[in-house]
Amino acid sequence: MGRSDLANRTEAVLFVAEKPVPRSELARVVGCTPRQLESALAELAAAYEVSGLRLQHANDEWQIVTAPEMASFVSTYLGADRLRVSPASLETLAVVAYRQPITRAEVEAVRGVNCDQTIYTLMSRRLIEERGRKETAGRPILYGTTWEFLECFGLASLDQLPTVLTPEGVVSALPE
Amino acid sequence: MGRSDLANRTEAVLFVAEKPVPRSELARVVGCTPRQLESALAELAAAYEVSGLRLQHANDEWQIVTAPEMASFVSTYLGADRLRVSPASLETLAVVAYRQPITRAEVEAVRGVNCDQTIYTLMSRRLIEERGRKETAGRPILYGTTWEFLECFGLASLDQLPTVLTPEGVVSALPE
Amino acid sequence: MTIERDDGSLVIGVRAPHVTVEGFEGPLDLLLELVEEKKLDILSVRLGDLAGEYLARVRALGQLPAAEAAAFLWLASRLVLLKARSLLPSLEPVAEEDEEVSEEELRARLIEYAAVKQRAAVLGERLRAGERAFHREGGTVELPPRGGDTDALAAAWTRVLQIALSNRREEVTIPPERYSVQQRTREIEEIVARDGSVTFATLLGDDPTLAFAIVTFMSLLDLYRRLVIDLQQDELYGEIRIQRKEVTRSGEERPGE
Repeated sequence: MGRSDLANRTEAVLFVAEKPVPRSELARVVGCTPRQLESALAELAAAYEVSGLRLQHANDEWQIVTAPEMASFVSTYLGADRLRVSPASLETLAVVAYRQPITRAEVEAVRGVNCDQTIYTLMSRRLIEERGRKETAGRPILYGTTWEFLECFGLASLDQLPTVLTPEGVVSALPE
Repeated sequence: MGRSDLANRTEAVLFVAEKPVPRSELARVVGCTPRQLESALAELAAAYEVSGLRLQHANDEWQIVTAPEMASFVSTYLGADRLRVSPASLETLAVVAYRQPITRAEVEAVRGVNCDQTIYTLMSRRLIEERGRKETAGRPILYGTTWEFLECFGLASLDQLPTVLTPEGVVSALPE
Repeated sequence: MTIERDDGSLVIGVRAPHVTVEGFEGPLDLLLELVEEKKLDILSVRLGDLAGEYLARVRALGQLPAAEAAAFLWLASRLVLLKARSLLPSLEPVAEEDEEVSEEELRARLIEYAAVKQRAAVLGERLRAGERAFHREGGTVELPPRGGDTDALAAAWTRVLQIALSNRREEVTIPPERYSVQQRTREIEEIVARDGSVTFATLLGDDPTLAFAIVTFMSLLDLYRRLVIDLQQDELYGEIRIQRKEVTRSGEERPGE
């Protein structure tokens, strides 16, 4: 009763995705035709029937979610801590908080890694938001922290962000 | 061949967790004894064998990750860059991984060269981390590998470190 | 010659700083290569017999940074000693018992290092294969509840800065610093002329590089030789004070003038 390799590829990609993935993108990423993908998705959905997860879709965008029956345990866990942010998201949040307004490319230049996902996470938790466009080539989106960010961290204003002692030369030498 | 409800609860909680979850917390959240949890985790791990996911653990903290064989598809989706480590850093990493926790001086004794730079590099990549102090003169810092190390090398746990054939009698006779 | 640096970039014709000397990761690496090159059994070869070849290779390494040279030569001297002892069994060096010179000790270190190299190779192979795992960043919480930790935020920022800094460090290939003894001598001469005296520690500064320390030291020797300064140390390991030499009225202490 082994699963097909395609179903497993699809599962792995959907697992790390933080947002619903359009079927066309999914097919491109796992390297198959839309029709093949359809059967892989059906296979996954069937396998999940007996698991703690479910395959969910809307507008042909797909996502793995927890099974509704597990909701009470999930909320026990999520409620146990207060704010839950992964270390990676926290780093992106820190960059945005201390250097706002800032574009995604600038955040990536500072962190040295791709920040697509963490920015999405922070947006979806309303910790950061769009702040217009930067007037440079491509007019990239500028991000800044939200009202909820202040509330969540118990700050009356951005001035209250803890100051971080750093060798000034280093900070100012960072790529703008 | 349905799965146990406990395994499914555990799966749902681990799915939403953004960081490794200690076993004790997991047991509390899904409402079972540590022993029951152990068999639920074993059940999950076995079920994942044929899937695109894996159960990873270190220091009795658990997390669901993608199967290493699916790395290329996940990387394509995430736009993740391949991690590169220089040969020198790899040697230091090998010493730390197989002999942890270990001090810098001990690493240097094994490699026979100064390891300042490589330890710094590995720390900044979060492949190794501080693990307290050794209770000897000067209380030197002890280093060990991180959760990221397991992920980067696709190891479900430290038990899976590749074994290398060596004249063990001689190696184990070394002064610690 | 191409080297893959830690930041993933390829550096052509340049060696990573502090790490590799002429292709060897250190004295043990060179010794191990000799053993493997000659297809010798690591368990039974007499390490002392490799002394000659080891030295020849060290000589051929050409420019060695002082710190690395010391390490290579230290091992070479051990090998020569082992060799000498095997030729002259009566040769009993003084107080060698608790030093790290026994053949067994060296062999054990070499074997462990060989294991480390293999392990590093296996790990590197895994890395190249790229079969890594990914965790899930995402979450299901919509509204952030209160209680975020501002210190954690500050700590994350500090961490980012450090990483950014380290990345930059690796990007920049720092040209080897050059201090000329002449220039340093002039600097010290000016300091002494102005202040009368200065301590050796002050001249070295907080975190001197080896090259800077050596150049400073040589400059002092030169100034002392030329009777420009006096050196004074009150106790063993104590502070070394550098003083301007009192110019004698007659000038008779200045030969050649």
